[in-house]
Amino acid sequence: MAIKVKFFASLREQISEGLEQVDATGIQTISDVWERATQTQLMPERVLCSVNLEHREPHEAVSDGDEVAFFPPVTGG
Amino acid sequence: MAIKVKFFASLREQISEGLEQVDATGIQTISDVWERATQTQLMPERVLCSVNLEHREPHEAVSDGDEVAFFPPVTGG
Amino acid sequence: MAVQLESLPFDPAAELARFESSLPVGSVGASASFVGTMRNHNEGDEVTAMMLEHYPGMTEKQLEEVIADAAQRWDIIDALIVHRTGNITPGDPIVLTAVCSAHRAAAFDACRFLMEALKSRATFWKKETLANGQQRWVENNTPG
Amino acid sequence: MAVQLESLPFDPAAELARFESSLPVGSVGASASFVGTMRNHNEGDEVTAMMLEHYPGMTEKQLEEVIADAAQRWDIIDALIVHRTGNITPGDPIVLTAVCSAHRAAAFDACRFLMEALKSRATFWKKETLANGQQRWVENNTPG
Repeated sequence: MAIKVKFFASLREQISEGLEQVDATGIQTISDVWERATQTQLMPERVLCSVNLEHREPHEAVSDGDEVAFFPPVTGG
Repeated sequence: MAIKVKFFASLREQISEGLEQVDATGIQTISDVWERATQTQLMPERVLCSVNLEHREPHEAVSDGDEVAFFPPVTGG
Repeated sequence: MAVQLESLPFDPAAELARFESSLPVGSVGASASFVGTMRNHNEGDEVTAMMLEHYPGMTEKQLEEVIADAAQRWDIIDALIVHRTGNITPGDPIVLTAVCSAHRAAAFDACRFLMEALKSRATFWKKETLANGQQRWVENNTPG
Repeated sequence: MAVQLESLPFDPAAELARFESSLPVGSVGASASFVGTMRNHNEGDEVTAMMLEHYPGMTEKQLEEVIADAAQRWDIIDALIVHRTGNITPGDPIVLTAVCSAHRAAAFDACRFLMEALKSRATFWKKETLANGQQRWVENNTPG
């Protein structure tokens, strides 16, 4: 009953205390995952997120076993 | 007192009797060069021409010592 | 259609030569390619090094989707994306995109599309080291 | 800024590698290149060979003008045009255009400009040999 959590780039450094996984109990959306993993911080607007390697919006649902990731705007290429 | 004349590609093959140089006497324009070099053929509309390696129009002037060239539309690249 | 992530420096000319040699002779009339290289300046500052982070698994998938999108929009014969990850120094190639097609418009258009799409969609993040030793995350991608 | 006419087959990857290695490290952020290759079909017919005629002296001058025009319109660091002449067989590279710049838009735009400009302006003429042995002059260039 867990959701895997990943942070990338500047977010990974800022949220140094972030959990690598959270208990899925009571979790409905990506925002819920953010709040539990970062322990109360409200998810900033500029943060992008994905569920199971697909881009998603913060209000979208997550399920037990999902991999949820949070990251800043991309700067590759 | 001569003008050098060159033909390229399909024109070179069609105008097999074309002169490599013409007497400049009485020659005023590129069209005049064409008529003298090809011996009476009227210059077809699709033929392009140059004077001293610069694109020119058939009515433009030529002078003694010029190099005049006639060729079909280009197809490189 | 191939995607390669490289954690060590790569040679774009060699990758291109390999890509082209794998294609059927006589059907390809046009090959367009682009190489993005690390500059020693960004936003007015001297940059001495860069770290390129990515999201293993997601990044490859996104690059494959970018190529699939290009193949849907244009009549192309083959396409390649090579992208660096890890520690990079000025002059190092960061990214190579290449497209082969029968005619040139498709190759030009699709090659440019690959670059614009991967810059906006693929999960890569750059952290620069400046000449004074300071490090900073690049916040915005350069416009196309 | 360089123009090369080649009467024998050339290796685009090697030419590109040489071009890029001559550039100052750190200032180039973008390199766009294009290779036009001889196909084995044209206008519905199988083509087995091609002869590329040019106007020695004028052609080189035109290609240099094309590069000068690109350098005027875009902020580019260097540019290269390599073009074959003489007898060509399917699969052989016909033309290579390459542009380096600090940012990618200039490289993409200028590289494509070089190709379109040389196709419409430079004095080259193609004569094809078809599979049945017939020869014909190519009458119209392919649209961009």
